[in-house]
Formats: sequence, C-alpha cells, structure tokens
Amino acid sequence: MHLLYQIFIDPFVQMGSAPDLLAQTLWEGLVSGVLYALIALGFVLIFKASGVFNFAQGIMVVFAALTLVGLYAHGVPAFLALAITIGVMFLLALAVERFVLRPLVNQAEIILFMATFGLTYILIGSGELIFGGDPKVMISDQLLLPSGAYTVKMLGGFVQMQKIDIAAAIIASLMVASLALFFQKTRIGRALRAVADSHRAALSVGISLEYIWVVVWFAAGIVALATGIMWGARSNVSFALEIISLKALPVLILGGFTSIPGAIIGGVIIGLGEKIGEFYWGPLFGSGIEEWFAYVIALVFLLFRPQGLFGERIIERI
Amino acid sequence: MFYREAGQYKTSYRADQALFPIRQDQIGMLLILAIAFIGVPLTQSDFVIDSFITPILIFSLAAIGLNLLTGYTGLLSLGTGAFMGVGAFGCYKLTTFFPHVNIIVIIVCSGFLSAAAGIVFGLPSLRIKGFYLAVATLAAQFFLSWCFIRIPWLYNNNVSASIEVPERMMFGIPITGPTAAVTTRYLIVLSIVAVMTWLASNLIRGRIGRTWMAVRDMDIAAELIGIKLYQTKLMAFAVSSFYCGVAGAMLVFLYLGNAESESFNINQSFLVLFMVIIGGLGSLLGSFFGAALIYGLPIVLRMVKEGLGLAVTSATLEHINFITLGTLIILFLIAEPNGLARLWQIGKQKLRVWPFPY
Amino acid sequence: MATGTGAPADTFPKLLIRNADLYGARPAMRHKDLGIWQTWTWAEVLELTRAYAVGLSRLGIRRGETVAIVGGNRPRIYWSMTAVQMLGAVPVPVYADAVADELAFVLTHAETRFAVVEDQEQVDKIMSVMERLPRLEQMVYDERRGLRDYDHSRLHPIDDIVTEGRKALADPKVGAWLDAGIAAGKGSDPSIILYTSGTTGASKGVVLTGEGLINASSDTVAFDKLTENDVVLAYLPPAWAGDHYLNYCQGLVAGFCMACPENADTAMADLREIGPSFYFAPPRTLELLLTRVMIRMEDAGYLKRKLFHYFIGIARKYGERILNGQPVPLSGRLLYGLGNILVYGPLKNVLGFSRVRVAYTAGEAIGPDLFAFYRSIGLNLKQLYAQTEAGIYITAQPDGEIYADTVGPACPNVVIRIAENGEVQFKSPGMFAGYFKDAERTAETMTPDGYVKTGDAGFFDEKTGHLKIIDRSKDVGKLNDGTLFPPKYIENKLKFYPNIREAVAYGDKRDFVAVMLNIDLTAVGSWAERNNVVYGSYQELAGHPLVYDMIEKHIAEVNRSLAQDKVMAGAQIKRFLILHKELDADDGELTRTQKVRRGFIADRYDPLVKALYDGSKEADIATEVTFEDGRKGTIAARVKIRDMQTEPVPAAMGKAA
Amino acid sequence: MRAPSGTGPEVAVGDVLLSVENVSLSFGGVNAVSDVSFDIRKGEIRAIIGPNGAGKTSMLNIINGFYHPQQGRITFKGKTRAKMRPHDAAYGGIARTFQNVALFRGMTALDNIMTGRTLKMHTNFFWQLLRFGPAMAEEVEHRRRVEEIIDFLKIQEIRRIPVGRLPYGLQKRVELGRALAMEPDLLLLDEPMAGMNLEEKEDMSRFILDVNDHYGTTIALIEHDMGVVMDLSDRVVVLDHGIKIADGTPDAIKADQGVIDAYLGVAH
Repeated sequence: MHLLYQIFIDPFVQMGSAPDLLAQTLWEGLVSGVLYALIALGFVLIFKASGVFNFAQGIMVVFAALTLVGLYAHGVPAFLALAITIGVMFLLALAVERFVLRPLVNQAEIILFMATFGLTYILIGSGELIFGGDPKVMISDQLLLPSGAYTVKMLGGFVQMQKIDIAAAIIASLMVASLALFFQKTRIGRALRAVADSHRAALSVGISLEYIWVVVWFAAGIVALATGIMWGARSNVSFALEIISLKALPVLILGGFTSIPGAIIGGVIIGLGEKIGEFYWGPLFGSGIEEWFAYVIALVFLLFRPQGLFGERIIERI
Repeated sequence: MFYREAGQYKTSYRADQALFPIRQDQIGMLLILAIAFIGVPLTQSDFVIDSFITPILIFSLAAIGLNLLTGYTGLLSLGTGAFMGVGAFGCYKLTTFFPHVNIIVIIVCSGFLSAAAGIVFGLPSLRIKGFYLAVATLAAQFFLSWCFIRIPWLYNNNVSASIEVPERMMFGIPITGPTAAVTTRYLIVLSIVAVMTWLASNLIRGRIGRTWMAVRDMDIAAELIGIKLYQTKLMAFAVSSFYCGVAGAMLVFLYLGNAESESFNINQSFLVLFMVIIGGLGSLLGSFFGAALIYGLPIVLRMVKEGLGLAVTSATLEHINFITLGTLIILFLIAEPNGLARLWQIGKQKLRVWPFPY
Repeated sequence: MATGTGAPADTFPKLLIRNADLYGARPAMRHKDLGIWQTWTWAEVLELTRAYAVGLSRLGIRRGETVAIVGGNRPRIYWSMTAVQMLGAVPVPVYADAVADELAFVLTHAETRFAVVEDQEQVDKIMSVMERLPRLEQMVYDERRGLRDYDHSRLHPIDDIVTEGRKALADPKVGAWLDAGIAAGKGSDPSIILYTSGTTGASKGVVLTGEGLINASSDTVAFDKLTENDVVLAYLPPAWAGDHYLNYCQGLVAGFCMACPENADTAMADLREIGPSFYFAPPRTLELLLTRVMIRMEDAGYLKRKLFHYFIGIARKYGERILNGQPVPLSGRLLYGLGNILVYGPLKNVLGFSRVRVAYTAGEAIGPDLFAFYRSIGLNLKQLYAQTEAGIYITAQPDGEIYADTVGPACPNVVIRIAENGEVQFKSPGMFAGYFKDAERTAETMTPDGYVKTGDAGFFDEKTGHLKIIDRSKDVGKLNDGTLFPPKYIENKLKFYPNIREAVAYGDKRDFVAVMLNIDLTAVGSWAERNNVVYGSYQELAGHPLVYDMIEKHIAEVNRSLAQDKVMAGAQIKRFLILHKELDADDGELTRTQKVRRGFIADRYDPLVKALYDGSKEADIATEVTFEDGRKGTIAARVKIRDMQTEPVPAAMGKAA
Repeated sequence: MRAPSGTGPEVAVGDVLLSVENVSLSFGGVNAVSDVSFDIRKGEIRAIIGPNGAGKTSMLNIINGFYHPQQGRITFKGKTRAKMRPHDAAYGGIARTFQNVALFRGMTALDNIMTGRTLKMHTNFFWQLLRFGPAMAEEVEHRRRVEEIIDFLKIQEIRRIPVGRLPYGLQKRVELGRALAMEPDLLLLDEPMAGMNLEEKEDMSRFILDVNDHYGTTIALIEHDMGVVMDLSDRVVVLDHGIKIADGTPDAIKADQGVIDAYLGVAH
C-alpha cells in the first residue's frame, strides 16, 4: 500500500508542491535530451544513407572532442584546432568509405554493424594512443562558449540554467535546421533521400554511392564534433562518454532509425523522461535508474507503436 | 583427400540423418573428444588449460547460445552478457540456498533462471525486428547489470560487492572454489559443453531448429505454413539464454572463482557477438572457432609483443591491442563475411571431391 | 557350385529358394528410392516373388507362354522375371527406350498375352500400338503415377497383384501348388528370350535355358571369385544380355547383392554411394568418364594439376605392372604408394571405384591408352568377349594376364575353334537353344557339328594364348599372298592415335596393305601450334611434311605391333597417304553412325587408290564436296604418298606386351 | 498423403469447400477488392485471373488470413470465420505458394519441404532435445512423406542443395513441394508460372494437374496470363480493378465480352 503510494501518488505530490524543482528538472532533461538527439541524429544520417547501424557514432563524438582538446593541448590555437578536427573527421569519413563500406557493399546489415564495432575499437585505441586516456577539460572558453549560469526566479523558486546548456540547445537547433535545409535544397541532399529509399534510385539520380557515403559520414562527423564539444563542456572528455552513445539508442527506437524529426523529438522525450524518472522515482529504486530508464520508456512505447514515432504503418506485401 | 565415401550408403533415414553421416567425420570427432578428455589433461600445463582452453570452452557455449538466437532464428541480441550474469548470480544464490545440492546440478538449473529472463526480455521481439530488437535487448543488458550492482542480496550483501565462489565437493574432490584443481574444473566444463553442444545440434536438426531457421529466412512464409511466430521466437530466446546462463555460471564457478557485476557488462555481450559473427552465423562449430579466435587473439597479441620485447607501457599495449583487434575484425569481415565456419566448410568440400576442384 | 538342400538348382526360381535358404538374411536387392537405399534380403525377395507369381497366375499366365517385361533397372522389373519364371513362363525383356514400332514387333513376334511395364510412359507407348497387338490381354505396371484415371479392366499395379498373391498364399494349398510348379521347372526349359537389336535385318529372339545360363554363370562366378559379399550396380538395360547375365544370372548364382540407381541422372552419384565390387562398362562409357576427369582437372589450380599429372605419369610407369604383380623397383612402389594416397585413391573414390575388385569392358575394341589409364590407377579392368548367343561370356582375361589387344582365353568349359576363313566358332555351356520361332536362321548360325558361328574373325595369339578379335569375318579379306587382311583391325590400331581421325585400309586381293588417313584437326592443330607449324586449312595441314613425319612414326609403331603376331605380320602397312579433305557423312563417305564406307570411298578416290598401288610418289585428285550451306563444289589437290619400312617378322616369340 | 488435415467437418467432392461473400478490402482508401463473391468446390482447379493490379493476390491474402477484409464473410469447410491469423488458416488446411518465391533460402530443398510438415509434428521439446525415441520416429516418418513428394516432383538430385542456389524453375517446384507437404485441403497457387519459359510452364501445368489428380487436392490458382489457365482449370473467376467481372467455365470466359475488354491492351 505504502509502496503504491510512493510510486503513483507521492512523486506527483512533490511535483505540485515544488514546481520550481520540476521546472529545473524539465530543463535538465531538455538539455540532455538535445544532446541525445544530436547523437541520434548522427545515427539516423548514416542509417538513412548507407543502411549501416553505426555503432561507432558515440565513439566518434568522443574521438572528435578528444582530437580537438588534444590538439589544443599540443599548442594549436583553438579555432585552428577546430578546423583541423573537422578535417580529421573528413579524413575519417573518407577512410571509412574506402576501407569499410566499399569492400563490404551488399553485405548483410549485421556484418556492416559488426564492422562499425571494429571501427569503434580502432578509434578508441588510436584516440587514447595519441592523446592519452586521462580525462581532459573541454576548451569551451577558448571556443568562446559562454560559461556561468542564469538564475531565473520563477514559480516561487529559482531555476538555474547553465549558459553552456542554452548554447547547446541553440547550436543543436541550428544544426538541425541547416541539415534540414541541406536535405531539402541541395542536389546531394535530394540524392541522399533517394538513397534512403533505394540505392538504385540514387544511381539514377546520377550520384555515386561512394560520394554520398563520404558526405553522410562527414556530416555525421560534424554532428559528432558538436555533440562532443557540448557534452565535453558539461563533464570531462574521456571515453567514459562512450556510454552516452548507448544512451542515445532508445531515442532511435522511439524516433525510428530513419526519421530526423523523430530523432529530435525522441531525444527530448528520453531526456525529460530520464531526468524526471531519476529525480522523482529514482530514490525508490536506489538511484542510478538513469542507466536503463530510457530503455524502459522506449520499450513501453514500442508495445503501442511498433513502427516508432514517425514511422508509417507498414503494409506487408508478399 | 582423406574422405573415402564410395560405399558409404544409407539404408535408413535414421542413418541418413545422423549427426556425422560420413564415417571419416565420425572418426575425426572421436579423435577430437579423445584428445580433449585424455590428451589435453595429460599433456597440457595448468597454465595453458586455465588461461586458454577452459575459458574458450565456456565462451564457446555462450557463443552457441547467442548463435541459436541470432544465427539460427535471426534475432539480434546485445544482452548476452546480462543473461550470463543472471546465470552466474542465480547459481550463486541457488548454491547458497541449497549448499548440499551438487554444484553441477545447480549450474544447470541456473540456466533456467536466465531462460526465464530471456523470455521476459524477448517479449518485444513479437512486435519489433532487426536493430530495433537489438536495441531493445540492450534494455535487458542495462537493467540487469544495474540489478547486479544495486541489489546487494544478489551477492549475499558481502562487502566486496561480488560473488565469492564457495568450495563445493563432488565425490570428496573440490570442484569449485579456490582449492579446486585446474584439471578437475576443465573436465567438468568440457563435459558440460560437450553434452550441451550435442543437445543443441539435436535441436537445430529437428522440427524446432527448422522452425527457427524458417522464421529467420522469411517469417511471413513461416507463419503461412503454420509456424506460430511468437512461440518460436520466445523458445529461441529461452533456449539461447539458458545456454548463456549456464556459460555464465561456469565462467564464475569453474573459471574466474569470483566476479562482480562488471564481468557481465555490455562489453561481454559484444565479445560474444563477435565470436558468433567471426565464427559464422548459424554454425555450432563456428561458435567454437569464433570463441577461440576472439578470446585467444588478444592473448596472442600480447605474447607477440612480449616476444618482440617491445618496451611499451601496458596502457599503450592495450591501445595497440584495441587497434589491432578492430582492424582484424574489419579485415576478416571483408575477407569472409560468412565466418570461419564457411572457410572450414569450403576446405572440407575440397577434400571430399579431391583431386577434383569441385 | 554350392547348392542348398536337394538336387542342384537348374532354374533361377530354384536358385532363389536356395539363396533364401543359404543367405536368407543377406541383402539381395537394393534400390535408391525415396532418398535411401531400400533393401530386400533374399528371404524377403523370395516371399515377395512367390506372392507376385501367385498373383500373376491369377491373371492367367500359364506355363511355357511368354511375358513381355518393359522397363529400366528397378527391383520390380527383375522380380517380374523371377516371378514369371516361377510359373514356368518365359520373360521377354524389352528395352525401355524402344520405340513403339520395335515394341510392337517384339510383342507380336513373341506372341505375348501379358506385359509387365514400368510406368505410364510405357503403358501409353503400348496403347499407341494396341491395334497391332491383338494378343495382348493384360498389363501390369510398377509406377502408379498418372495412371489413376486409366481404364483398369486390363491394367493392374504390381503392388495389388502381390497383395492378392499374399492373400491367396494364406491357403497352404496355393503355396504347395506354386512350389510344385517351381520344382517341375526343368533346366532345359527356356529361361528367357533376349531380343538382339538386329544390326542385320529384324531382331532375333535368342532363347536361353536356365541350365545353360546357370552352368555358365557358375563357371564365371568361380572364375572371378564372386561371392555373396559382392555388390553390383545394375545400370545397363535389363533387356540387354550383358545386364541379364552379369547381374541377374551371376547374382542369383553367387548370391551377391544387386543395386538399382534412383534414376538415370543420379546413376553416377549412386555408383559412388554404393561402391560396387564388380563393375562392367562399355569402352565408350569409360572414355566419356576419362574425358570428364581430364576436363574437370583442367579447372584445378596449377599445383594440383601438376601433382595430378605427375602421379598419373608415375601410374602409367608402374601401375599396371604392380597390378599384374610384376617386379617393380622399390622407388617405383613408394612413389606409386604416395600417388595412391594423393591421387589414385581419391580419384577412384570420387568415381565410385574404390571397392571394385573386378571390372570388365567389352563390346568393341578399347584404346590401349584408355585401358592402361584405368588399370594404372589400380582398377582391375579386364576384357571379355561375349555374345548373346553364348549366353554371354566366350572368353575373359584372367587376373594378371591383361593385354589391351586381346580378349583373353576361352572361359572354362568353352570350346573355341578358328574356321579356315578365320571365323571364331564356339561351344559353350550357356549356348543358346536357338532363335525363337526362327529355325532357319538358327540353322544358319550353327555349324553341322554343333558350333556357333560368331561372325567375328579372330586368332589365338601365340605368346599369350589369348584370343584376338580382328573384324567381322565377312569383312576380312586376303592379300594376294594369302595373308589375312582384317581392315577394321588395322584401322582401329591406327585410330587409337589421337592424331588420326579416320583410316581406310586397302589390301583385299592386292599385294600389300595401304591406308588413307584423316588427321584429327584439333589434336594435330594443337600440336602444330606447339611446334609453330603454320597452316591455313585442313588441306594445308594434312599435306605438311612434318605432319607426314609424325604420322609415319605412328604407322611404324602400328607395323611393329602387327609384326608381333605371326598371323598379322604379313599385313603390315607398306604405303600411306593423308587425304586432303575430311571424310564426311554429307558426302556419303561415312555412314550416319560415322563408320567408313570402304567401297564407296574406293570408287570416289580411285586415282588415289591406284596411286597407292602403282608406286607413284604423289597423285592429283579432284573431288566434289558439299559445303556446310549445302552448296556443292570441288576440291582439287595433289596428295603425297609415302612408303613405309615394314618390320621383319620375329622368328622367336619373346614375351613382350 | 490423403489424410485430412486440420479441423472442421470433411467436405465431399463437388461440394463447396470455401466461399467468399461480398468481400471488400481497401488500403487507405484504395480499394484492392470490392464486394467480390465466389466459391471453390472440393476437388476442382479454380482459377482467379485478371490483369495486373486486379486484386488477385489480395484475394489470396484474404483467403489465407494474411489480410483481413473490412466487409464480407469467408466460409471454409462450413465454418464462417471472423479474423484469423495466417497460421490458423494453415492449421485449417490452407496452403499456398507465392508470386515471387518465398522459400527459406538458407535451408536445403529437403529441409524446406520438411518445414511444411511442422503442423503435423508433435513430439515435445525434451524428446526433440534428445532426438531420440518418439522424436526420431516422428522425424523418420515425416522424412518418408517428404521423400514421396520429392519423388513426385522429380527433384531427387537437388535434395541437399540450399534453395538459394537453385534456378528459379526448380525453386518454384520446391515451394510447391513445401505446400504439398502440408497435405492441404485447399492449395493456393500465386502465379505458379510467373517468369517461366514455355517448357517450364508445361512442366508446372503437368505437376498441378498431377497434384489435383494424385492427391485430389483442391487448387485455387492465380494467373494473369489467360492462356495456360484455360486448359488447366475447371472454373475461372475474372477480377478487374478489384471487381468480379466474370465467373464460369473456361469456354464461357473465353467468350465473355467483358473479359475480352478487360484484357484489351494488356499485352501478352
């Protein structure tokens, strides 16, 4: 009886009694949701274009951040480092296309999936080999990212918003917007959507798959870099961040592997759900439920919409 | 070349459907078993057995488990590690409750616990396929490993927050715990693995195996010939997790000797998945190859480095290992996406038609 | 011959009873059916055939009448023979691939009221000629498929017949009646009538008696030490004397197991599975097989190919001698042993020959290389000389006395003599009782003193004492000095050389033997490439001096081998030429079956033939030819003619292969 | 092979085995099938023909429960049924083949056909695990049944070959075999001759007739190529754009003006 109360009544009572805390939690959730969304976005881009479930996406985030910080540590000016890092991500895209995707074209999905595991290992190994495994501090100031926090007085309390988080939110939305534009307006973008439908279609558009793959992986790389910077700015940069890539996966179930808006909305839902769950229900289970709560949300959701948020109902043909 | 099939004809379906229809294969199998049961204990040092053979056997069993699910039924799972964990912790609890029940029985029974877990986390497979399902199985992974940490009851609330394998006797010989001899543990592992592999081969060659493969190859058609998808999938999950559970229990009780939740984290899942893919989806034999390769590779790499006497910190060594492993995996996938089992198959076929090329 | 209880079995039904008694639980028949080798023991076969026989008797089959059996290698086809024989009736097997006409001829000629057929196809075939078969009353079939809607008033599935028989046999009186019938069967009664696909005129029904076949079989079974442990694959038509004797008769006598393939397409695979211990194949089959082997090996990797050819070389060097138990250097033995592990063993395995103890080939002359190949890899391949009229075997090569160009000595209890015209004549235990309803042609074939004329010319080789068949006796001529001149024999010897496509030998009523040749364009062509001989056309290549040299060598070898036999030594080739065009059926130079029409060619190339004998070094010839597109034209050419040294006839007969 | 399978009362030859009444099906407003009625009598070969997009395949999918019609009723073996899952249809004795072969590509021809026996195999998990006693006996017994089918379809030499490697014509035959292995009361064939050359078509027709003759199986087949169907089937339904435009004997259909019009412009 008491337990039921704790689960079904108490949390809501708390929410009502301290709305400012609720707002705070929501904000936290929103921000981490945005970051999840960004990672999911990377997944979606690649899956859409090359049908590859890129397990390495999370690592690419860390790798990008690490490169950036590492270069700076070696005395490279911040923005130059940023530029170089972007270059590195491009080279990575090239390498992946040439040495992984091209040889494995037409292989089963799971094989490509496995290949991205291999990629993960290589990135982790080389990343740590070059820049060392110890956690590093993100050079957010040097990149002119704001620090400090606004404290908003609302709902009879105070809600604190880290400036960096606001920046994150803004950058994320900018990025999504530009990607949307890219898909809608540019020729490659259109070709890319064609590929998502069928590879043959893409060829008919007259753009080589190889080219498209490079572009997509590069785009994913940029997204990863941005994500890396944001996340790095909030915590430290180390391969511990790897875990966040796994956090982003439920977002995919929610939003679907091929839907960009799905990724965004899904990310936010997960972010919010997670924080709220952790904050209000966590104590019951002895905290740390963050680790899996996202998945539970996703699964529960799935039972009602197997095709995901934006996936349309599939009519099976035989 | 060594095959002499002329005159090996079958006069009954029973013989025609035997596990090894070709005499030369039967002989080969018997040889291998003889070597494993007699040769190895006599000739190999405890070091070799304990650091190579035993763990490889245990992981082979886990790989078989996952292979039944992913290779034969086509359901991708990333929760293997967790199911192994359920087996391990389950075994620990069971033997705590029933200290006098033979530990081998306990180990096998703990398989049922993970089978139950498997069914529960297999439920989403009724609605979703492919990578969606894979991600869903991650839920099992994270939730369960969370439990392993957060529920002290699982490790009897001891301070180390880990399983301490108690000593258990059989015929007055210690077979688990610090005092158990390497060879003893090896022989037990070997026996369990051998028997369970045989049982698995029976399953996949029979009705159940066929329904699994049917679902894998084309679930719609399978349903239209009267196969109940959910039953089939859930059974695959159950059996698969059972194997993983037993493997997990053996890993802790007959090999590691103690374990905390970390032993069953997501990396364990990926490791086993590698074994299955590299070994060959849909091949029991491949599971052994895969286990041997993936488990042995890092050790070999390390040895090579030491052999070369490279003056590198162990950290650097780790990194290099990571890179090499990653590269090898990609290279291998490119070279033979169908896994070691396929290579073996091709080789065997060549021998059968020798001297002809095909 | 081992017999069960009582008098020696002189009919096949009696033999079956004996076998059921001696080898009851041993396999008598296997059939690859429904994916596995269905097996019947001797006891089961006896039970089944008895029921079958009773069932058939219900249809009204009476002692002494004939029953047509149309089908391939299926147990029920063979059992039909036995069942019919049990009733004292005479089975008349007919080739399954016989066209309706032949079928009609045989059935009318044999006056059959009953026919056992394999399947719908045969039923339809018979139906199509029904009006020509007024006698035919009932048909029994094996394969039900597709016959469901047929009018079954005169059509019965074998299974039903057997079931009916079983029911009837419940009454002991019926069993007794059947046994009495079987016992009443006499060895001298006709056991089977085999229709020989007549090369000359309509086919003749060769009547063979049980006694004859059984005695002959007993001899050959002993000769090849066949026992109940042997296995054969029956893959040649049951209506063919060879299959009937080798598998059916010998099988029942020796009590070995007969295996039937699943169907024609799988015969090769089935051969491999069953791994027979006694094997027969006509030379053509063996040649086909060898070509397949060589072609497949061409696709092998470089190393494997090298390895293969190296060890085949080794085999050619030592293989036969090892097989014949002749002395071989240790190194040779070792190399051969190695080759056996790496090549011969596996090769025989994939071909299904691993367990073959005795293999025979017969029917036509076999090329020495072909013959040598199989023997060299350790297949105990032997030759025999046979005729339907003889019940089959006349001569056969004993183990260890194998020569590519002989057919071996007379079989046990077979008497052979060579008539003055060179014809081979024989008396044998399995000798036929005559042609069915054809006393006249029977008389033609028999000599007054009871020998059978084979129509083949041959002679006994002094060295080996083996018989050599040289030609159809009617084709054998004489040189002016009286030496025998068997054109085909000489032509065959020449044609065994891959470079020689066709050969036409002349010599009858002439002073010496001369030949006209066609070279084999592919063989010589590739030779030309290797020796960078340039040529634009067949004509050009044929006229090339180097080609002449090469051919000359071949002919020299032929002469040498001819010189080995006193009888043939006189018939060595003195002159030859290579024709400027390929002999062609379109020009009527060959029969449609690719046999040379000696007479026609003689007229057509008269100037050349003249030139061969008037000693001129070359001759001009213009011949009309038909081109691919049917246009006619003429080829004119100047053809060179070469003289050959002839070997001196060896006085002493050293033993040389 | 004639053991009746599935449930429900037995239907005598000539009686109505399955009837479709006023069935309509639409996907998001698009009418695949609208208000179609016809019946299939036991033992007959019933053809459903029509130009591409006439809703033929949808009709089959409705019959074996893969699609659920929005209106109309389907009566099979006297049982009018509401929604049912495909495997219920299979259990009830309806088997089918597919327009583009739907075999289990990873399995051998033999195993593919063996899967057709699934519904008839009942030994429990633990016997299966031991592959011994009842499990083995069952396995052997069904293998024999399957071998009869293999023999019937003359595919002995491809028994052990993974179907993925077989030529199209043979795959179709294996698929037919798999359907036969279910010993269905009603066999649905979805364009059994699609993409075949003339010779293969003749073989397939032969097999279809043999199946109907030898096993007495009721057959409903779809073809958009009229030619073959006419000499094969006892009665023909013609659909066009989801509407039934004719129903009758082949000859009647040949003469029917509506059918001719429908086929005009459909090149053959």
